[in-house]
Amino acid sequence: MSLAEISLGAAVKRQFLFKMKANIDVYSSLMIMQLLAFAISYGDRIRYAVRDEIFLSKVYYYSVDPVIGITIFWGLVTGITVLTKGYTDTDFTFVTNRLSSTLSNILFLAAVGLAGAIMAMLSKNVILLVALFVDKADVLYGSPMTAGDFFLGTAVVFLYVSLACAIGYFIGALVKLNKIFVFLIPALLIGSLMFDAAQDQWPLLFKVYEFYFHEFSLAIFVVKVLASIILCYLASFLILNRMEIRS
Amino acid sequence: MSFTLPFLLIGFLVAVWAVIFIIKKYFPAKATHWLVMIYVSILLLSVAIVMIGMEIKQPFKDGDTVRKVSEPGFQEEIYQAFKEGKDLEPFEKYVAMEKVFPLEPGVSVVKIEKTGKEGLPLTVFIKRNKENSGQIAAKVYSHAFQEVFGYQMTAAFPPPKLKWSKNQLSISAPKVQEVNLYFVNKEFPVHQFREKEKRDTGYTSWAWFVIYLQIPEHIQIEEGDNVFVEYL
Amino acid sequence: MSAIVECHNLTKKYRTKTVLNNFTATIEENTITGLIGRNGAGKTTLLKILTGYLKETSGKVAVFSERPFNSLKVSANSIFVDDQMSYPPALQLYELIEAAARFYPNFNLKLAKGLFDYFSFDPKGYHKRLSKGQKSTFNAIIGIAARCPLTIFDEPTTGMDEGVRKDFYRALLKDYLEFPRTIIISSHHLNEIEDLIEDVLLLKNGRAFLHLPITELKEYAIAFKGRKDEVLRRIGDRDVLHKQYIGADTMYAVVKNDFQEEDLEQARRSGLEISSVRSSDLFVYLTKPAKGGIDDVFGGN
Amino acid sequence: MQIAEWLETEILNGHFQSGDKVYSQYQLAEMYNINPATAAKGLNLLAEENILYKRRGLGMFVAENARERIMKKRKTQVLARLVKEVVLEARRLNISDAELIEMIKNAQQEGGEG
Repeated sequence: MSLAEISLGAAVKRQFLFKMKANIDVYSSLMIMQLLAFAISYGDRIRYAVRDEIFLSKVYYYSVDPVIGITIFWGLVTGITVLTKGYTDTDFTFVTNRLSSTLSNILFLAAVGLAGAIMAMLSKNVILLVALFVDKADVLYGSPMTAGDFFLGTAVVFLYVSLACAIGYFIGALVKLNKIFVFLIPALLIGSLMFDAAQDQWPLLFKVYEFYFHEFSLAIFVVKVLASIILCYLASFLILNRMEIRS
Repeated sequence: MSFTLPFLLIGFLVAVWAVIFIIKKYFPAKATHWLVMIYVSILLLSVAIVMIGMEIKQPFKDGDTVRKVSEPGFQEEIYQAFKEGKDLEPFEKYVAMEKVFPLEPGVSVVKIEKTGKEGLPLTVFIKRNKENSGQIAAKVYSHAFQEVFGYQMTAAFPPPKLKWSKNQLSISAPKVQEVNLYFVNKEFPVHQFREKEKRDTGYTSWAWFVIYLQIPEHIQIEEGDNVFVEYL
Repeated sequence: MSAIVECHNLTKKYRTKTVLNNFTATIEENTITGLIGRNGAGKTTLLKILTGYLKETSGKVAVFSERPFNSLKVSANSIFVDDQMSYPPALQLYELIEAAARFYPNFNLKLAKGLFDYFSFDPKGYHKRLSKGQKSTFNAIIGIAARCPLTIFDEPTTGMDEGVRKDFYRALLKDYLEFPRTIIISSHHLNEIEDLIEDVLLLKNGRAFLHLPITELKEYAIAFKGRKDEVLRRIGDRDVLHKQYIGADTMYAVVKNDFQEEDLEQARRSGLEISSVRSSDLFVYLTKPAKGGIDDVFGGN
Repeated sequence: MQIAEWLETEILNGHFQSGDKVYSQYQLAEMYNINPATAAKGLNLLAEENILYKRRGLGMFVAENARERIMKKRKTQVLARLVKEVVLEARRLNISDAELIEMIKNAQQEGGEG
């Protein structure tokens, strides 16, 4: 009987398509989180109510920044989730090895991350409709979203979400390596915050935050984020590649 | 992103997972397809509606223009001009109202009073005319200014109301104006790479009005409460 | 015939516990091998190593001449069916079959559909709502229809009722006749699979204790029954695989069958009953954990 | 070997005549729900005893005097063994030879009638 020869590319492609079909739940969690963020954003839309001798000004401020923030956070959670037992077991039911599994996971996370980024950017229009129909805004002040803005925004959100996915994936890999990381990672984060507070210095976590969020050059930003993503996935792969699949 | 955001997120997450857990129990997995489809179609529909039916204004793109108009000393300038008898021509654009009230024969005393206690204090400049024109000429200079998030938002500021009866000029200051302002800004990921658009979250507002009366010399003037009269 | 599976001194340790201990065996192409052994003998561990799910601690293991751990080739050409098989909860049963069909090039979708209908599965049903037996049946359908060059069933009939078991074994045999491949099927019920399999691989304490054709297993041992001293005289210093005392002086003993026909003839003449041993009983005798039997626990009484 | 016995019985019953092609190992496997290798062993057993013969590429055929061979085999092996057992049992029960022969004759008569 002749053996089936399967190329890595073909295996990755099949697995990717399988994952896209099988993990539809990822979208429902995205949707629910975005809706919640949207609700928060809507509830928070009245920023000021200023009253002086002449004006009683109510300032409505519409923003989907919370939706984008939540989408990034969802990326982190999804990255971790892909490596939880339920997901990896189904992963290895059919044809795969560690490399094809990791590559298809990366593709899958990229695909849903892109979907998440587009949805987050599109949700801006929904809040504009709320302004138009619910708040009866006659004139909206601010910067209209140009096509350029939309593509730039989607790309940047996508990069942020992908970074979050990669970090989540790395956390997932660490936890798979040893369950102790479930406690160790939060402990380290809180510990570093407390240490920095005790030392009276700007927290390391905020430096990390600034490293990405306060980078105003698009080119450098892209390089920083892509390098971080590659680093996370590579480290995860190296951890996972040596591990057994089902025990 | 504020410091409280991480805590909000954690709270969220717990809520979200609870909701997902409940939904998974009661809905077959395929409901997800429908929900996601509905969600996406709402998003796409909103794009269409916004593209067709919504206008977003950018009143002052250039931040400097806003700063110039909002010079707080400007109010003083018109005071100075009146006191020093300078040319009032540059201020003509702030004239909100011009009115003439005829004087009935035999009237020798005119009372100027402010009705109600609301609004700004009343500043009145009075110029005495030597010849008897038989009338009182009134001119109202008024201007208001509002700046929110770096945008000049000045709403129409109505002039005070002047009411003349027999020998009494009643002036009511304009009421407090209710203004709803709707803003939308670029998302932070876009904003991060569009340096030129500084985000301003400030709010400034001010308003003034001056009433300029020309009254013949032989008429005596009686000042009411809350009225500050300057004779030129 | 070429070897599909080759193990040489294969050892698997979990921390302090040695599950496979210098296991050596070769499985030929296009055979059905019954892997039998008591619970904990290391059957599942061995099978998981063969499909690349687990990593050997030492020794050599080759499937399709390749080390199975993390091998895409082995994964693409083998399938491991057990009751732990997990599927994405969002997919319906029929979608799962279709997904499997996309992964395995030899997958016989028509056969899968036929079996699916025969066992009256609801195509729109969900795997997690199936009963234990139904899950096993569903997994078995995938395992048969995948037609992988190396098909491995680990206790496939768990939870299946009698009728379904028979149907499953018959379906497996028929598809094997139509599409020969290498099949390893593990069980601790030898009688269930003895007709189906060609070879028996008996695993005991992590070693290949016996590896022979099932037909030889049936003649592997012989039982003597009769007066105790006579039985003991006949069996000589052979290892007694099983012994039992009946009444005051009657003994039943099972030993390895390396007797000459004349010896047996003499034994019969001296009043001993000689019988063959059912392979499933033999399996129990061969795999019992220590010397003696359950009776020895009650020995004091 | 069950398969061998079953085929022998088929030949004895006249189901297969000399020169007939018998079932292949795969047909037997399917009919009896057994592994084809096991079925092949049954066939080979009969071939070794010259009850069947192999024609390369065509399959197994019933040998010239298969019936006789089977009958002879059963007589010398099966029947002889059964008789030995009967004799042993009779000895245990202290039955005299004459009595035993009488019993066999009776059984034969009943069998013949029935």
